[in-house]
Amino acid sequence: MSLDKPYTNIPGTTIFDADMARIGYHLNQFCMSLMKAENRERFKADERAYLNEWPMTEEQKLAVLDRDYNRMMDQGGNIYFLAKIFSSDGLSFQHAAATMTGMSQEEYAQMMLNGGRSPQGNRYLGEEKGK
Amino acid sequence: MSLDKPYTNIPGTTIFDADMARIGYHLNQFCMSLMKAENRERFKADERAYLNEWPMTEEQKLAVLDRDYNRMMDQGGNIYFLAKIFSSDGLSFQHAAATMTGMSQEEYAQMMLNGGRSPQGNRYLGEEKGK
Amino acid sequence: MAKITAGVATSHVPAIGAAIDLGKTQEPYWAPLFEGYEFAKQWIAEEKPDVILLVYNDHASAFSMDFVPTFAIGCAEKFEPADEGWGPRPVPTVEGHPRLASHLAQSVIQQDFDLTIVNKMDVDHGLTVPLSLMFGQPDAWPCKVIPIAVNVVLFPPPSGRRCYELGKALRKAVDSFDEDLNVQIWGTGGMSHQLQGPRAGLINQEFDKEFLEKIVNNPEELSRKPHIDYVREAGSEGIELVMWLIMRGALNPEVIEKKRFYHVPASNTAVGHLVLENKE
Amino acid sequence: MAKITAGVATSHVPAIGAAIDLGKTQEPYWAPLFEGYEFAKQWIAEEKPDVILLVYNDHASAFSMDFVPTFAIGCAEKFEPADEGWGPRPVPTVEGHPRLASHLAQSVIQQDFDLTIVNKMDVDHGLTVPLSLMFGQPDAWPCKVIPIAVNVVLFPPPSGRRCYELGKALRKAVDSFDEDLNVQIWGTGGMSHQLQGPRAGLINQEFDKEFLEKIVNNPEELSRKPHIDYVREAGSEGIELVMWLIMRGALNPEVIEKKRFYHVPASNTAVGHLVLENKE
Ligand SMILES: [Fe+3]
Ligand SMILES: [Fe+3]
Repeated sequence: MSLDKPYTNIPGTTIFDADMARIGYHLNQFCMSLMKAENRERFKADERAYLNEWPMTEEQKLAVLDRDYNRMMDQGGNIYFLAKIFSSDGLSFQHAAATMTGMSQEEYAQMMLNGGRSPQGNRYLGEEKGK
Repeated sequence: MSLDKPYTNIPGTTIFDADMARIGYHLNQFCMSLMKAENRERFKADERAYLNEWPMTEEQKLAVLDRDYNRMMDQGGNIYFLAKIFSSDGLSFQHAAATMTGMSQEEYAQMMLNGGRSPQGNRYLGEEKGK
Repeated sequence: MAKITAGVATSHVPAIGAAIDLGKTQEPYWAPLFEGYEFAKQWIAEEKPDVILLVYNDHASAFSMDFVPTFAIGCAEKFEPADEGWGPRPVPTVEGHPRLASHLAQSVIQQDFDLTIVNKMDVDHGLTVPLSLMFGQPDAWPCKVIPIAVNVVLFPPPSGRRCYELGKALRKAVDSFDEDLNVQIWGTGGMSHQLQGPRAGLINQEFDKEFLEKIVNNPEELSRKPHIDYVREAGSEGIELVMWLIMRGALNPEVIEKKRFYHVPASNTAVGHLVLENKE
Repeated sequence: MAKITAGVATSHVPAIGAAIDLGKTQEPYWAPLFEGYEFAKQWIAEEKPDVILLVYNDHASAFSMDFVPTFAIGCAEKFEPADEGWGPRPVPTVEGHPRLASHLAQSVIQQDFDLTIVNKMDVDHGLTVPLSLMFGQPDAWPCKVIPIAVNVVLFPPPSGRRCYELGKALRKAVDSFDEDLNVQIWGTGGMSHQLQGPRAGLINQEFDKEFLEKIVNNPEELSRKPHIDYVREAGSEGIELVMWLIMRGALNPEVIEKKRFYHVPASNTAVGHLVLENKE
């Protein structure tokens, strides 16, 4: 790789760099379109039809339909863009974040009340089991 | 003035700084609109009506209708924006520049063939008569 | 002459905005957080700044992938609250200060900062939540605001050091503006948080508390912290903290700390807040 | 590894583009000008660059007053010729090099240049006229092009020194790209010209010739020339010349001058042109 990526050894974390941005370009631009109320309405009325208006990959479209944020991120989605999807759904950042951790929203909310996820064991791949 | 302007003593020259940009904002944005063929057609069909769609001052509109580029520049127009007007008219930069000097296009073109306007006497206000 | 009299740092979590907009500030979950801002609300009512240089990041609201400025300054007359997917926040239009903003742009570009000038943009929760935290719910914001947007969305953001130096350049620029203005600079975003992936929910209290200490009393050293440390230690969105260094760089080397506040959690995030005054 | 092998400087006058597009290059007015580019056309046919970093200024085509980046880099797959008011020029679509462009952006931002990344823009005569001058009228441009757009429209543009330093940073960035690429950098715009006001038509041959000499053999000194000197001596649009310093900064301190050409007039403008090779 030509681009220096010192951040690839952080567990459970995708850094939105140029390579990810290129993969996710149309997915993210689709997300931006949801900043207009009329687009949100059209999207909600027929999600598949609305997605088909965008030159996204089929995997990206399916990940959106499934509201699978980890898959969207694997395919170049950035969380600040993806926020337009769950905001359109009337859901919170906490809801979306919980779905990405495999926890229920209640478990996740309780973890946050307990002080959040500890950095212990979460800094480097491999020490992941440390916690 | 809060903004430092070392360039105000250059004769016959308007520097497009923040103050000019603020005065000319809508005039210049109108110019940008002429980058679309359909807007050019609407403008040519009824210039006054098209100009009235823009929150420009009456002086700005009159200067456009008169194709008086010096007046447009006095009112915040920038030459790169204003170029969209004479380009829409099918006229060249040389035509527009000539109109700003008070020469005929022939005289102006001849001056350029002779090596252009000399910097002698044209560097500072006051030495203007030097040449 | 214009003068930077004080700096404010605060998180800008969207859920805080929602709590204010929906009248939930007295609920048990939120009350301790808003309590932490009571000092600042009274303080600023007395300070009465004329203009706030509000450093924040756009969260893919004004800037899509089509256009990603590293540093942008808003020179417009006004900025409307953005529609981030649930309609615009019910907050007043933000009024800019075009003359001062243009002066700042001119001055810092001449100090070798390659700013992008923006004359049209909506402002998202990154800018409006701090205003709500500090001013509550007025019919109109009580002062002018100059948005200074920093890219922390697309890697690489500017380094902490570059941000700190931009703060110093802004300070010089304000000092050379010839109108009497009481100017504050706010740094927003952070503290530790990660909104994405299996590591979402990361909170590093030790990191945050050290950051709060160092940005007050040892910003020179703090400004050399590399990007990777923020991301690894404070979460992928913890990188927003570099923006606090712009605020700090614009203040004196020594400042009076009027308030320090730290709270966990607000939704996914640790919340940090400082009020710093320039010593005379 | 990628390598910057050569630099080209040239004016980018729109009337030159029109002369090419309308088949007027052999007319008496234009023939001496195009004659001056014959060397470069043959030279580049042999050099066969893979990618050109094309430094130019947008003339209020891609960027309106809504958005004015000091330095922007185009990271898109392709860029269409802009419609500047008389329809787009009949020239091929410009193909970018997204991987190298992103690498350059990442690298120079980490060297403290506050670039704006652009993924969608049309390119105007400032970029397409140099391509036409060097490559004629092919069905497709023979190499990739990375647009690097510099603000010289709204005061203040970046200083000559800042431009020169950006060139050096771009050089470092290219050197660290791990694909074998023959890269050229072109600086465009200038020479002396003024398109506006009663002083329109200003041509300062003495200034231009000194500039041509110094940018080859004494760029360090030339890079310290202040903005006001360009405007006063070389006309309000003569400031475009600062972009040549980005090209020069990306080359070795000493270069081989393969071609120097100077001609007056092209429409309102003095035309300057250089071909410089990096010494091994
Ligand atoms: Fe944020
Ligand atoms: Fe030009």
